[in-house]
Amino acid sequence: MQQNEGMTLIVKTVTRISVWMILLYGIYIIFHGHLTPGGGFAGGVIVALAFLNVLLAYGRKFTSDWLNIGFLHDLEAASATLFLVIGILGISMGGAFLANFLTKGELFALISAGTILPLNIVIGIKVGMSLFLVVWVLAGFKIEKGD
Amino acid sequence: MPVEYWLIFILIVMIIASIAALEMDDILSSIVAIGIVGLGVSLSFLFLQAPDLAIVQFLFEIFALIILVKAFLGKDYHKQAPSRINKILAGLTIITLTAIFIFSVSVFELLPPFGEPLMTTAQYYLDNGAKDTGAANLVSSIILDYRAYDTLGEITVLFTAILGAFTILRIKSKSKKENSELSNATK
Amino acid sequence: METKTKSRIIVFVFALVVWFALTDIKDYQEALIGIAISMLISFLTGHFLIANVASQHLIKRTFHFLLYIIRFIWEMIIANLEVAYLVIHPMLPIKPGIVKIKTKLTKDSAITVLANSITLTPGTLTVDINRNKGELYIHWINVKSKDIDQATKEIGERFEKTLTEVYE
Amino acid sequence: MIVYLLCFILLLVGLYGVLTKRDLIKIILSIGILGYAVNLLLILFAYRNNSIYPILSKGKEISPMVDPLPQALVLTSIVIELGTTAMLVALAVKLFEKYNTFDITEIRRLKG
Repeated sequence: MQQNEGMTLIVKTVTRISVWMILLYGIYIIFHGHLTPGGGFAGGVIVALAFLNVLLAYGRKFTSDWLNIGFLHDLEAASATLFLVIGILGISMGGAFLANFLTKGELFALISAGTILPLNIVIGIKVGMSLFLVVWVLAGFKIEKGD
Repeated sequence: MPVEYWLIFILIVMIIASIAALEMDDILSSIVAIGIVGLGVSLSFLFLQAPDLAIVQFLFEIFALIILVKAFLGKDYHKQAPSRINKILAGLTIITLTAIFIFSVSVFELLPPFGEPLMTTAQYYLDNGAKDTGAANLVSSIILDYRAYDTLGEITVLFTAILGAFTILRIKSKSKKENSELSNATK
Repeated sequence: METKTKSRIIVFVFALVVWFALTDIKDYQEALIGIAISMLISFLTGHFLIANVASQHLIKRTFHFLLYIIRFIWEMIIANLEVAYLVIHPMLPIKPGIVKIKTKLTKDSAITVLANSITLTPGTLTVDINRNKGELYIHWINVKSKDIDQATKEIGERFEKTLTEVYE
Repeated sequence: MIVYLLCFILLLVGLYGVLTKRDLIKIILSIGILGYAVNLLLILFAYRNNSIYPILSKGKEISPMVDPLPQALVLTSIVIELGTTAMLVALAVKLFEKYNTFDITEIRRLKG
């Protein structure tokens, strides 16, 4: 944490203290998408912003030491496939593509509403990873002065 | 105070902010003004009883701000003085758009008044949504259960857009490649 | 124990507390998923929280931190009155400028708290930090002296003594 | 009715920006304004007087709710807008790298 890349000391220290809170709130929003406002889209953006917080405050080198960027690429591609897998499981078990084949549970419980919860998680991973990676690529893109 | 008056106030602020965003010379001021418009949309969603959308719109605003600042700030940006023909074209466009607005007033008069919706098909979702899917959030039950195909298409579009952005940024421009080859040769 | 492991455990406990504040504690499903998520978060971001271990005892540090908060509120009231006097005065006797002050603090979080305290008190504002030399650049609404030691005495030392007890 | 008209004015402001501005950043911002106006118009059509948000909560009696279907559609649309904005920004940055300007008339002139 000694390199000069990134922002000033104040931003770095506040990021260090607050990044777990942002991540926890994003995951909370994803997991309660079927009970309260929010869901996979909103929670995914919050997760992406938590990672971006570290990227903007500490710079690229620190972030690439912390996260495995190649793995995030794989995760992003895999989540789109997982959505399809859940849809095809719906054909075999519920009779239609993306049918809600899991148990409905009781209203207002966390594990309820069948496939809505897994789909929310898949969408959260998808949205979060892709938005983080876009800014990652944009931040690494340096324009060299043409002549 | 009824919802309608609040919305009129927010919309007027948004129109002023969007005109300011388009006409200001400084690029950072434009981006901040666009932020005002987006937060106005988010606030209107809260007044219109759509908390899901308000959250997503708010986050969208933060994210768009980061992308725009990261991409456009620090580039040497030259403001070109508008030429004569551009001024004439802008004037013509304003006249045409005003004409469109005046003619469209009569179309909007055909609509039902604010607060009495046109669409009634969604009554089924309101009545049976919780029983059919077991989710308390009916918006979530629509996007991921009744209309999950839409979400599948949406994920595909997002995937393609992000992939497109990656590909565009990874392509090395022709001149730069030649330059690097030249510099390698000289080494 | 290694610092990173200690930091991870602290983040795990904090995350669990926040999760139970957000949800219903009596529900066993929420509790199980909360534990799993807290473990994930402490695995991902846990090692950020603590950069270096403090030498003082925890209870002593907490006591000094409470003292610091009282001190800070008192300084804030005084600074508020001073700035209010400057604003009400018809001649507006301000003399804005940027001064450099020194600090003896070495820990990251101590310097951050000092800089934020200086920013929060009206009239002074931290502009930049030179970490290696231990210098802070302050924008001051009414510059009383340009000398580094004198300015340090006026701005920094109010907070620094208590902060040394808390963090060093 | 006046709310609909104001929202339509916002849409026309966005259209004006797309049609007359010469510089790529302003065009991207105008496309954003167009998106905001369309989303807001859809949700305005869905609002019903004296009704609450379409989320059930524990121990609350059933009362009239607003139409959830346009909300679901607009939620999808906002996220797609985010993706397209990222794509447009990437294109603009790439064009700047190649031509060293954001002016579209210049870009048209400097071919190759």
